[in-house]
Amino acid sequence: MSRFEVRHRDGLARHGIYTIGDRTIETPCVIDPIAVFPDLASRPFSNIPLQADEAFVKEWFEKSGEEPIPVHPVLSEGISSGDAAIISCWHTALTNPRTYADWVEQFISTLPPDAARYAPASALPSNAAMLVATGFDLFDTIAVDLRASQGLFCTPEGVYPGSWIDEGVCSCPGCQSGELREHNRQALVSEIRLAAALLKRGELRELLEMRCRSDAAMVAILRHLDSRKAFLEGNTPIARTTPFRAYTAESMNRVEIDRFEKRVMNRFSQDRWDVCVLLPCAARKPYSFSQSHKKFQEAVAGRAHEVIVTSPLGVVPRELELIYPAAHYDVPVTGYWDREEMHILTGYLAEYLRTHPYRRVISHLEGGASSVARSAASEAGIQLEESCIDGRPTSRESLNQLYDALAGERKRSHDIISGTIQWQFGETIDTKGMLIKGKGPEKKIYRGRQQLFSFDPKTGLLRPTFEGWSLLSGCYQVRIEGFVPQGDILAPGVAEADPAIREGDEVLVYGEGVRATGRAMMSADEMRRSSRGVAVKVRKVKRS
Amino acid sequence: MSRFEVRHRDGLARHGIYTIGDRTIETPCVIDPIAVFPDLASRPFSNIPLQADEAFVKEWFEKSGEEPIPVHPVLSEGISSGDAAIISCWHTALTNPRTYADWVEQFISTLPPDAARYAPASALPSNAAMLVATGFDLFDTIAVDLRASQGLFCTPEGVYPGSWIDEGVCSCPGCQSGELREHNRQALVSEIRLAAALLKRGELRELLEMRCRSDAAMVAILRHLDSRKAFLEGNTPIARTTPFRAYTAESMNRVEIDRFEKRVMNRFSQDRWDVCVLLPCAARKPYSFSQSHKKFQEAVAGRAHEVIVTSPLGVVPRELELIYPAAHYDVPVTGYWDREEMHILTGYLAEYLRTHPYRRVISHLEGGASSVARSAASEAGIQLEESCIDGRPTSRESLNQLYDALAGERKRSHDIISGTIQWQFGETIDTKGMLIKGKGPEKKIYRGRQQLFSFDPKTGLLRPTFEGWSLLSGCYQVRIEGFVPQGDILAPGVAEADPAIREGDEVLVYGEGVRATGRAMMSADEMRRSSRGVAVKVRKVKRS
Amino acid sequence: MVSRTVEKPLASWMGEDRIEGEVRRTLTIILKSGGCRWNRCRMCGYRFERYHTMDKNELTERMLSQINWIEGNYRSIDYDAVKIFTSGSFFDQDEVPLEVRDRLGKLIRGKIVIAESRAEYIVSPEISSFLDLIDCGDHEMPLYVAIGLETTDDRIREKCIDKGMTFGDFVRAAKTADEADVGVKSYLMMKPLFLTEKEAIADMKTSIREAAPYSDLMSMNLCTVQKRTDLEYYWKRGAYRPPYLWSALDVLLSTDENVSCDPVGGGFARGPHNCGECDREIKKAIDAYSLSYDRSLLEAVFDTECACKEEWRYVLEHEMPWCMPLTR
Amino acid sequence: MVSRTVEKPLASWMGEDRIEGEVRRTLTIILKSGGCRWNRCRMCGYRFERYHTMDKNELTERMLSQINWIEGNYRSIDYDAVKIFTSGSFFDQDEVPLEVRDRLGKLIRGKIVIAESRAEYIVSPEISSFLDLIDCGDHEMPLYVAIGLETTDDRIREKCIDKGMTFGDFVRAAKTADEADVGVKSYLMMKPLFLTEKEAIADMKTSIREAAPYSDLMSMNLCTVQKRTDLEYYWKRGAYRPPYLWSALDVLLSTDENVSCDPVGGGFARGPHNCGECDREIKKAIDAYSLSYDRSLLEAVFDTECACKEEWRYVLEHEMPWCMPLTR
Repeated sequence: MSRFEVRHRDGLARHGIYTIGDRTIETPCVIDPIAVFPDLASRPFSNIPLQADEAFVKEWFEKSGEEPIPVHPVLSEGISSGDAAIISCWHTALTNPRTYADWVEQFISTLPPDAARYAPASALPSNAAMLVATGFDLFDTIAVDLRASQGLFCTPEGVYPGSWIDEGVCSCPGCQSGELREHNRQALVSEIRLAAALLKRGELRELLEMRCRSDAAMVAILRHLDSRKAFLEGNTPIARTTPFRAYTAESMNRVEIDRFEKRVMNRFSQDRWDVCVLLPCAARKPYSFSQSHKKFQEAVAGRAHEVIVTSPLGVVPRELELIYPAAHYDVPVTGYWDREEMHILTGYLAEYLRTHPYRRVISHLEGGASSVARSAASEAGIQLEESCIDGRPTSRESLNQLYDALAGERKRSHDIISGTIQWQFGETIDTKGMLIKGKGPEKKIYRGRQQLFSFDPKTGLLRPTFEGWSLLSGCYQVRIEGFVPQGDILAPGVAEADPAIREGDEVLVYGEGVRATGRAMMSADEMRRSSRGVAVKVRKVKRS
Repeated sequence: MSRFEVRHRDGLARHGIYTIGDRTIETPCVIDPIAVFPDLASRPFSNIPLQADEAFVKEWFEKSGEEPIPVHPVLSEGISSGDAAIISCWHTALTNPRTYADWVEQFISTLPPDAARYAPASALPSNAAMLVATGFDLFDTIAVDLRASQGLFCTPEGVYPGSWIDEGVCSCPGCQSGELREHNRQALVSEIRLAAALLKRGELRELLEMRCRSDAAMVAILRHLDSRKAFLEGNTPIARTTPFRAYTAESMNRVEIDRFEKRVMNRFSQDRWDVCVLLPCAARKPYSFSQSHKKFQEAVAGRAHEVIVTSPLGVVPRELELIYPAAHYDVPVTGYWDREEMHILTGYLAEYLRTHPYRRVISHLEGGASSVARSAASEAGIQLEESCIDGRPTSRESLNQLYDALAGERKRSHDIISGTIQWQFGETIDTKGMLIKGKGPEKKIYRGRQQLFSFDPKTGLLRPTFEGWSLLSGCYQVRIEGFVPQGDILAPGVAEADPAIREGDEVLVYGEGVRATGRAMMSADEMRRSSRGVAVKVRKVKRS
Repeated sequence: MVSRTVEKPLASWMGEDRIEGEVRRTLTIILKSGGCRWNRCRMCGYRFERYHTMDKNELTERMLSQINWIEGNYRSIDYDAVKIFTSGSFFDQDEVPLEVRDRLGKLIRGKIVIAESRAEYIVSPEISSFLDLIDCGDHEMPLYVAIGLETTDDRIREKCIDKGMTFGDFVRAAKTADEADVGVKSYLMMKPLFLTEKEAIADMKTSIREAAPYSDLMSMNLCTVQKRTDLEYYWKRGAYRPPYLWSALDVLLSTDENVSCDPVGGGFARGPHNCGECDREIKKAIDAYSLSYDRSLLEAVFDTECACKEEWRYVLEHEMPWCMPLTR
Repeated sequence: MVSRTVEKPLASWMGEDRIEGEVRRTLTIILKSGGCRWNRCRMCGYRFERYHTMDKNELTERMLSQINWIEGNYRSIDYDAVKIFTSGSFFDQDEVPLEVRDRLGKLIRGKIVIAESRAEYIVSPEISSFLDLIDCGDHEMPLYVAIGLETTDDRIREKCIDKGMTFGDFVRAAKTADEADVGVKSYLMMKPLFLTEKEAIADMKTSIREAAPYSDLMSMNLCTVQKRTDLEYYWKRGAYRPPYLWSALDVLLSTDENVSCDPVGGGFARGPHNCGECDREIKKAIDAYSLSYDRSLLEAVFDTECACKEEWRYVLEHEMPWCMPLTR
């Protein structure tokens, strides 16, 4: 019997505590497998390749009552919460990107989220980030020791001749004493610690986008995984507080972007606006803090719905500019928009224009963004007006043109409360009489003297008060059973959870005679399938 | 007075030996600037920002008779071979990608190639690869020490809180003793050694494509530099013996690809072939060693000119499949060709079809390559036949279709000798009567009993004998003056060199009463501007 | 002639200054004038705040209108002293027509007046006649000419500021003032362009020592980045950093002279700043010091440790002309 | 009836084998037959080299044609022994019609014959009548049945090979042969699927010990990857690695039994291999050993250090059923 509790998540990756006997292991971690799992020393003739078919597996698979419990792509049942699952021979999975992605999806969807996952003989400094990022918790030194026996020197960048130990590229104790095996082990341990440190910051993806470059197969794995949007979406936090660094072509395919845009298309509505002005993005976030957007807003003067066209996000209505990752992303700027980028963005904008009909759409864009707008308008069958007449949206001339183009249009203001609620909860509420108070980062929303929501300044999301929750019709709720919460809600206490809930979502907890507001620490799916760990971090409890 | 001799080059990067007084420094290297250059301690009030204009610089720039000699973007004269040039305040260049690229081009084009370049206060573990890759040789610990004073922990991935010293992400002596400054220095030294080790292998670019992801500005610098094709082309070796890993979107823009294709367009001619079959690439290189290409060749049976359409290279005529990087590249394969990729490749193929007219062009391609062929044919105004009828080029059906499509066409064989000579030397010679002998990697070309060339199995290039050179009309020659070569030709001995010569090119050296064959160790431009270093590694000398 | 719109000074406010050992209620006026005739200083952003291409009559008219506005908006009994800035030289008649100067002199007669001017306009009849205009015998030193000496190092003043003046010019002007019984207020500039933090500090320390004999009042400006200046060009490109407030403290604490200092823009990116954590307290201390010259106020904040002090120490030791600025 | 094309055996060649203490000139024949009736072994690639859906007459005709070809191409005096393989069982009449067997028997009468068969076809009248056909009294043991025992471990044979036979079946067949004065040659298979390098070595050592009492000759095959087999499926996906030649040496050196071994495909990726550097020498030594049983030949190469030996030692110690194969 063992226990596993996840403490931090970042996509599929987790940091947790695995306890077996009197050993407590902070994951992700390199273990001595035989020391931690003595039973592994005595499983003779038990090999079942990952690639074996169902018939063979059914006939020859040997169950184990001892940790770690073996699992197989065609047979991943039999694992309980708290177990360590050993995915035997995982090192042979790394060369086939498509099946690697298949199997990761299979294991993560079927294994209990609070079972630890051990990938034997797989971890090298160069692939450890990928292993951690695809949900593995336990590793060993077999692969690096093997490289040492082959006279090879392992680094996060790849595998090099053993003579590199004398090149000064590393200063670990192994390199100091000239012991190759020691260096390789140290490099692995350091890399896993680095991955762990970054996953706690929510920056593992950025590491992955660097590290996968040591191996074409890893790049392909990343791309295959990124194409599994539904799977990833369920396992990705709703927001992070760290920058979203879109520095590679693969960044365009991050599920956070897809989710943001899907919600813009499907949840967000443009209210009563019937004139839209498409604006370029700004390096400064939120956009409206930038010099250029101050000028745009002056020229628009509230007479059109401001919608920002940007890479890699696509479409950001002004109301949503604070929401992750709109206020968090950063991209290299060279002025060149590549064709894949333009194609993806055109798709987003065309979809937006189809789902959000306007009487007039004015493009105040230049360069790639302008091309995107033209293609999207043509795709959506929409007449596009253009107000950027000299390729410089902030020029006096263009601003005047924009100002004049809106002559006679009615003034309104952007309803950031309604927009955010739509995006976040998928509901439209009447915001009449609501006021945003507070100038600093901690903005609050009142109706009369009653506080309904506050903005989380780090994510742009709303935190409803009980009164705020009462305006929403039962979405994002977690039902608990059989106890009155004293502190945070643990996973086993959850009886039911709105399947829409993602890690980081604001939720309303309710049970017999009690309600609580708080933040989900795991997705609804994980709440359902876990027996350990904090499901909801409670902010306020109310007995009724 | 000091001396600098470049030993290895990789693009703009170099490994060399800088000698000053009794100090010998192997570059790239971290130095203690005041120890190596005591004069730096006594240059009060001498600041001239990099960004200063010419008038200001002319008025206030202070020359120095002592090393290192200051240079400025608007004033880079005054440096002699062997000097160390200090590019003052280079750390302020890193935030403006476009000017960074401008200045790098400026300095590298005007400073003597055999002057060392010192970038003060610039180097961090995360940008050292970029600094080395953009031609800097000497660095200091000022930037990392500053980070230590700010309580920041530097790694090749970025700059993190100083508390990371306790996270186990590194095991250097600094981390072991808890000294942040020591860690930061160690991390920098290790990274520079890593860059040096990789530049000696010709793999610095691959490191750069990973490392630039720590900073949007570095990604932008890479992209800006890549767009300066003419500048980079002159500074890039004609071939490497290591894999060419095209694992990122930026790989598409490597100048090696552009050069390969430009030579295919402008130097290579398809001989008397008037039927062309476009074939897909293969993971195995050269393509013709792969199972699929064996099948294609069987189906084509010498009745059409075989031209491979591939990403990221574009167009590879069968004759050139051994030449770098055609036989060296590797890419992640997912089956998806992105639109930027397809656009670039379509451009190459259309240009090829325009410059190489055929009576018939048959596409035996599927997926992205097939789309590329269709777009290219339409761009070039060419009727495309298609023989891959089921989306699987190696299916029996498609191969039969291809076989039948070529019924009645004349058999020929691909003239690899002529093709390679065209690509390599830009000349067309009569290869009648020439024979390739030898089955192993060391193939030789004879006419009768006279050897004319041999193939370099690692690069695919030809090494002419004196008899081989006599078939070429004076290209790729280096004239020496005033001495009879005893061994390799040193840069100061070069009187004239064909400007087409790049590092790694085969060249003919001639002088009074002497001729020699050999390989260029530097470009013609560098031969002209250098006073030190081996210009040509001589293979054979002949007195006449 | 253009329409007679009411003209306001560029700025005006009430404040406090220590003059002749007492804290005085001060009216500060920044007049929009014909503009500084030199008009080249690298950090000067007032260059653009002037009347352009205007004939002398109109200039006079407009400036008189500003004086009227002041008269209408401040009561004479509310202030003891007046500081006049014109973004140039109050005593240059091309910039400030004589009629305007006289009109203002009459208005503020009886106050202590500090009027800004480049050294070359500190000439005897000009300052004496203005002194006569304002002096009613109440003050020992009713008039001070305020000269932007910036530094006593001619080379720095020329390269880093492009001031078009030498220390000798200043000394001559100071003597002229002295002979006319007019006081001299010297403005020094902490950390103009092209100086390391350490060079800037050393320059201020020397300048205070060397300027003191010629100065009745001394004030140190901490360089700030004004719009559309050379300085801003370099700052935007990372080639300039305003001084640390630590440095200002260091300078003020190093001398026994009473040097006032108003850390304008203190704590902002464009002004003198440390890390953002400690800036407020230091700015407050410097403000209080300038009214009291109580060194213990400075010592208290200088001794407070902040994480950024280590950075500052590093910069002092390692920032060199060939690698600066090390921080932003 | 189809046209009477001349049929050749799948392969045939002259070689040398050590039989009964002497090196004999051997003719090896691989006949194309009706095919193995079991036809399920995971590593067997001969499954596809058979006549398909053919009636018995035609099969007979074609196989006789092969015998004719042999008669026409090899002179009887050139060889002392004949090894017959059919990719199945020579004594299964469905696979090799009786007429063919008899015709071949007559052709090679007087030679030492080694004929391959699965155990279930080693039945008394069949082997005795063939023995009678070939025996002319020149040899002590004119006929050997060669049985693919592969391993003496039933569980391994079932899981890793799917042979459809037990050690008991083999023992029974061996007794049948013994009673008919027919010799038994046992074929063992080094490292079928699903075994670690260490398990494979241990299995061979045990199997040699256990099979020896029932075997007159023993031969160890080193597993190779043949096309279109289960084994190839796994090998292509990195889930199988052929044995190291070091392992073969280790096994051969560990026993006093004389076990022959022909390292087919030695040094290639699909066959038994080390690192590519040392393979040739080891293969040569094993070949020589199989003709001489001179252990010193093996010892000499086993003691030669090669960089890959360290890797092999690591694999022996650390490759586990749950993390294999560690190398390719």
